[in-house]
Amino acid sequence: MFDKVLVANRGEIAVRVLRACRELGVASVAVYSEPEATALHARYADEAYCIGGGPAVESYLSSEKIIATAKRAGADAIHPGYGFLSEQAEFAAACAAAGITFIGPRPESLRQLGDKVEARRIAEAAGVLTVPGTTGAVGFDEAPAAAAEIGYPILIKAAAGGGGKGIRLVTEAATLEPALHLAKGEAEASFGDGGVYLERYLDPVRHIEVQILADRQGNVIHLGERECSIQRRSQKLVEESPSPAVDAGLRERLGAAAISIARQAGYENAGTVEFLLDSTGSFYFIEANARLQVEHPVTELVSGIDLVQAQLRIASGEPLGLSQADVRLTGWAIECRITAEDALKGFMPSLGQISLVSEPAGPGVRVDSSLFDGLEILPYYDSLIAKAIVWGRDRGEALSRMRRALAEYEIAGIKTTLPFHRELFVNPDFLAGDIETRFLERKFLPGLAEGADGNAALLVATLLSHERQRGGWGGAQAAAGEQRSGWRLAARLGRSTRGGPWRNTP
Amino acid sequence: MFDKVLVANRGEIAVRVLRACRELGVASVAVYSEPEATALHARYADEAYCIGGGPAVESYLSSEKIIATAKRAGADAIHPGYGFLSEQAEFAAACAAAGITFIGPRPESLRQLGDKVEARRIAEAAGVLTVPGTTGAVGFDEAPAAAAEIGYPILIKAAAGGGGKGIRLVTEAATLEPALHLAKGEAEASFGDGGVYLERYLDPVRHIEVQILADRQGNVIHLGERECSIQRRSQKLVEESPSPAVDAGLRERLGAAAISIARQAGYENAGTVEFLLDSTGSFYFIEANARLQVEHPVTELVSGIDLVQAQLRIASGEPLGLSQADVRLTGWAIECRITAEDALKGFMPSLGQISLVSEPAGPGVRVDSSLFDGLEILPYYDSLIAKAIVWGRDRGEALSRMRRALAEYEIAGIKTTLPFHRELFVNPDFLAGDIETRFLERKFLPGLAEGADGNAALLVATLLSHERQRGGWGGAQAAAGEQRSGWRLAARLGRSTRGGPWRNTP
Amino acid sequence: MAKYTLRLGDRTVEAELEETPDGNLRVNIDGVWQLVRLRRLGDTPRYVLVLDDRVIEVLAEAGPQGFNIQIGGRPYEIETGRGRPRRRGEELEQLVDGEWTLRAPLTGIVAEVMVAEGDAVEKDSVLLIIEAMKMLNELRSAVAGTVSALNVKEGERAEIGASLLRVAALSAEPEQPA
Amino acid sequence: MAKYTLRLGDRTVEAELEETPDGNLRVNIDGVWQLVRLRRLGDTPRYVLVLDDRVIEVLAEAGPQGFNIQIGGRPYEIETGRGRPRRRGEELEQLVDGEWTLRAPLTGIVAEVMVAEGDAVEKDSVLLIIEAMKMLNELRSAVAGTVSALNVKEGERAEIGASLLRVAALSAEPEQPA
Repeated sequence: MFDKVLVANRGEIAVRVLRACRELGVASVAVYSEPEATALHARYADEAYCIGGGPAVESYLSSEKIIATAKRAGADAIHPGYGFLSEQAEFAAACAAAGITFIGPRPESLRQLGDKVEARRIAEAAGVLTVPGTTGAVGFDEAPAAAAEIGYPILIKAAAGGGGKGIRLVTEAATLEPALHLAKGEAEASFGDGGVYLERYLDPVRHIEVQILADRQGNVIHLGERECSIQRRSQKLVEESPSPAVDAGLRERLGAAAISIARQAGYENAGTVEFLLDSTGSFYFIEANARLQVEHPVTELVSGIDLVQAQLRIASGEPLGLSQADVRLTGWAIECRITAEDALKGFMPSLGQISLVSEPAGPGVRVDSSLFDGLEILPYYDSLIAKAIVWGRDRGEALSRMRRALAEYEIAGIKTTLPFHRELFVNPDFLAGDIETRFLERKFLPGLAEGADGNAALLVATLLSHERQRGGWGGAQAAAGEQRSGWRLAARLGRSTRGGPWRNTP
Repeated sequence: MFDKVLVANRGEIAVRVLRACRELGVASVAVYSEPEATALHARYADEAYCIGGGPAVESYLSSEKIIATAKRAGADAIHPGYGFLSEQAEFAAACAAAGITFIGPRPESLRQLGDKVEARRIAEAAGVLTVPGTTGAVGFDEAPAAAAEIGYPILIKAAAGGGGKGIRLVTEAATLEPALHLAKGEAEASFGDGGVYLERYLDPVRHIEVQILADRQGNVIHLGERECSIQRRSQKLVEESPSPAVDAGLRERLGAAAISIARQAGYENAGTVEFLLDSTGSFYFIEANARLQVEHPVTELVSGIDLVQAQLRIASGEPLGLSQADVRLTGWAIECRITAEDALKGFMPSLGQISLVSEPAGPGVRVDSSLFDGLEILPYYDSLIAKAIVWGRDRGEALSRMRRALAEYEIAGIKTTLPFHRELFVNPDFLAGDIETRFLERKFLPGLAEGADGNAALLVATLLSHERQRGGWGGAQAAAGEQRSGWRLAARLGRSTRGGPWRNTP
Repeated sequence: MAKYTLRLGDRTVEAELEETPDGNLRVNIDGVWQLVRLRRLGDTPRYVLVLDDRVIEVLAEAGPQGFNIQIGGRPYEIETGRGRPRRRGEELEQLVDGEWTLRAPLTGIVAEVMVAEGDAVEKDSVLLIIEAMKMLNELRSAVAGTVSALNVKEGERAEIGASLLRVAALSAEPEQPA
Repeated sequence: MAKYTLRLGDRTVEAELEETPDGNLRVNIDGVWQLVRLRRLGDTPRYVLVLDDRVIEVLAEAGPQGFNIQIGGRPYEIETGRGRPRRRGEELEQLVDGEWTLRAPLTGIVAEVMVAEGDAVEKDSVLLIIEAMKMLNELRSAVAGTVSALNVKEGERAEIGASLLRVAALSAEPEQPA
């Protein structure tokens, strides 16, 4: 095992990896950007170094600064988390050149699987069906013809992508060019690479992915599937394992396909193979994610295997120590991604200071987050701020646990997607498992019924008005936040009662 | 299933039961004492009623008030939690007389098992060995002769007892009377019944208990054992499941013994059968706890069964729906009881306001608590304020998770047993599983090594002194708590730097 | 006795509050008097409202026009000012001297500026793109007219509410947003 | 430059603090100057100390003699007064005019009073029992002497630090507690 690991990430995933380091007794090093000096991941690590400005290109995407920090701190390995540098072959190669172990696949695997076109070739060589699409990245010139050949509707996807970033659905030729423009921009912003490719848009389908673990000794196992069909604009919002649509036989076929792709790619470490599953039970390879996934906890809860610890063990050369027959999947797990977006206002990003956070706990509930009272949500980074994950003996128990956990989750100071999740978990189609990737836009109309506690809110406002009048502003009984951030709240209140020219680009 | 359940308890266990109600979709009613109007359990329930003053006899022990409240709210069942009224046969009978289901065993079972002497007779009838002791409650007059006949050392135990309350070890005849005095006083305070009995003190032994579930249809299963040997003055501090000392064969024998006692008693609902296990593998029945245990979560984590939900299902007449063969115990779970006691000052009770609490989370960690910022710890109730529980694939993983969870757990404003637990989880004997009921006093010397962060603390104090001088007291930059509770902190600081005539009675 | 005018959505309420002889407070809303206790927990925005048969947890923060309240995960924005109820969106949508101002609806980085001063713009045409949390967000014009002022450059950070640019409108009133 | 005298356990430190030309703060403890930043998080007692190679979370609350600090779960009680360092336990143990005062070491309910005014007591004999959290706690005499005042009755609540009773001592000095 390593002596000291640098975690080249931030937010909840940096904390997740640091927790694994601490459990393994491995010393840890955090890096942080200037505005994140008080972040939980910086406090959690044994050492922490500021590596640059807020924008990720100045800090979390700076491979030079991160490797220099690892050398300064004497770290013998780097865990990249997800996003940022996690799938950059050049970074993995630079780590190796600096004598530092990159905790992930070999650079060659990253290069092959990171090129989504090459990845499809590997899948085909492994005997797995793929979705029809372009054989390489396309520019503005070639795109119209390529799209016509594949046939609309098509998807534009970032060649270097993942996580739903840089993906756009185009239903007709007329909207291809503007969509290409935005997709390339997002791909550039997210991955530092604006290359995109086109793919047939299958519909209706479920997004099903298989978690694999592969060691250096050539052992490859799978840990079952994850159902990730609850998506908004190709961003996953809810994931579960197992999938309501997968039985034991299909699970075996999916697992075998994922393992054969991993073997074909000479893959090492934890990875995910993504498929589209149609209603006939046929599945098509779409891409392989050569890193830890956001949604890895649902697999951890049903398999009992700590995937981050497994990553560290594999990267340090240890064999897996368990065969496919040792894998026992038990019960049902579900994850909700909580993001700093106002679910009641078109998922508009919501920045500001978290004045209070109180997270769910108790039986069957796990929270992976990096939230704390006083945290400032910054514009530079992904909007994911926390994950609520539950386990139950069956899907029904897991669903009721999640409903309970969502009711317990309290965040004040910013708007989040919690109201969306609370509504989703009472939707009959969702509860029945009757979902596909466009479920949200087709069957689920978010919108908040009027709250039943209006009278209680008016009572509270009366008492607070009275206290304010008697005690003056800022007294011990004044409403929280009056002194500290009145102006900022003012701005936000102003915003939240307006309509306007604003909308999220499709 | 019930429509509405009243939870006749407070603190973490009331919240635990309310969570189960919410997951089952059952409406819930809380009761609270006057100083607990802002308590989490009162806020968590759908309805909440104030039933009397702070002392438990005026509120949580008032069977009349609780039954009247259940009637007023239209509750069709009462869950008693643990402690308070949970094992009082008269209360269970009064519920039945009022047409309300008591979620627990039948009154006759409570009466039989609550009388520890009668319980031993049942165990003997079931063919299980018992610890030698008096055949009934003893008074000051009979005690010396009875103790002499059993042979010192002896234990004085509350006949109505449980939870380590009212238990005293007496090693010689000279200290019998004062110990009897204190034990009877505590028994009276805890259970409203000062009756005590005497028992041979076996040494060295492990405290091993077996969780059982029994339905109205006569199905009885066990969910494996819990190791509860980490005790201080007969109060359990740490529990785990399985026990490092129990193999599959012994587990089967323990389980069979527990089931046969439950059958002999015509037992229904969740219960625990406690044994002492000696180094030869022989075990002796000590008592049966006819209620949910504090440490039930470790069994939940290894069995996957929600014991509180199971209690509600059984009490509403549903059959268990699983046989012994369906029970699959997986991995290892450990619980630490966090109490409001100053572990560094002889476990002296620590009252006051919690100014900040931040609880551990992430993989494999569960917290059952009712803590929140601003909670006032009151003198009227048990000192248990929270439970940290972890699950791991094996004992090693569980231990490292607990070490990590304890490091994450932050409580400011009062003193707790967290420092004790942090030290215990690096003790080699404990880590090796080499424990018995007197391990703490024999092998573990609590005491805190000097912290390594003295310089950092001095830097902080310098900066805070500077801010205070510049900004005056109470400015935005002043240290937390200066205005609000300076006088109270003053008192506590004064106390925590003193020695004195104080000591906890043995 | 004190009186307070409160607005929640379309509902306007005159609340009366008075102290009872035994020192408690009671509040009259819509003709119903209720004994109420409100306690703040520590230094947090969390309050507890104690009623006869229920204890309600409340998150409450002050705003310029009143209080921002959450109960059971639902928001209740209550205005306590004494003036006439504002029409929603009024301040930000209205034209001032025939000019419409585009304000940043969120804090972010100006990723792209599509127009220059003097450019003619149609209603609903894209003026700027702001990047926040890796998402590109298009800001569109609420009016047709001419860009009369441009206050930001690409790469700059724009704070929520900041004036980004102004458009001299062709028509006197913008249409209501959807 | 500002100077502060701090005491942590047996250690007394003269800390110097000054602003650097670029507006940061540096602190000199034991001859070592260090650039430091301290930030409070929200309205909580949680602070973050940012050093060059480490970010340290600190829980800090004010006390009458300084600050009560927790780092990594360990307590550091720092006195910031300017007077001579106090001997531990001094205030509570000393005799005043030959009388020793028993103060409540915790808040609880007086469960039993074993003595009456005028009773002779031995050193270490039990005077009172206080019940808190269902545990009975014996309070013993630090001196031999006569009970000169009894301020509580059974069933009463005793606040921490409250004077419970006084004993007129036979000897002039109590022994040091264990």
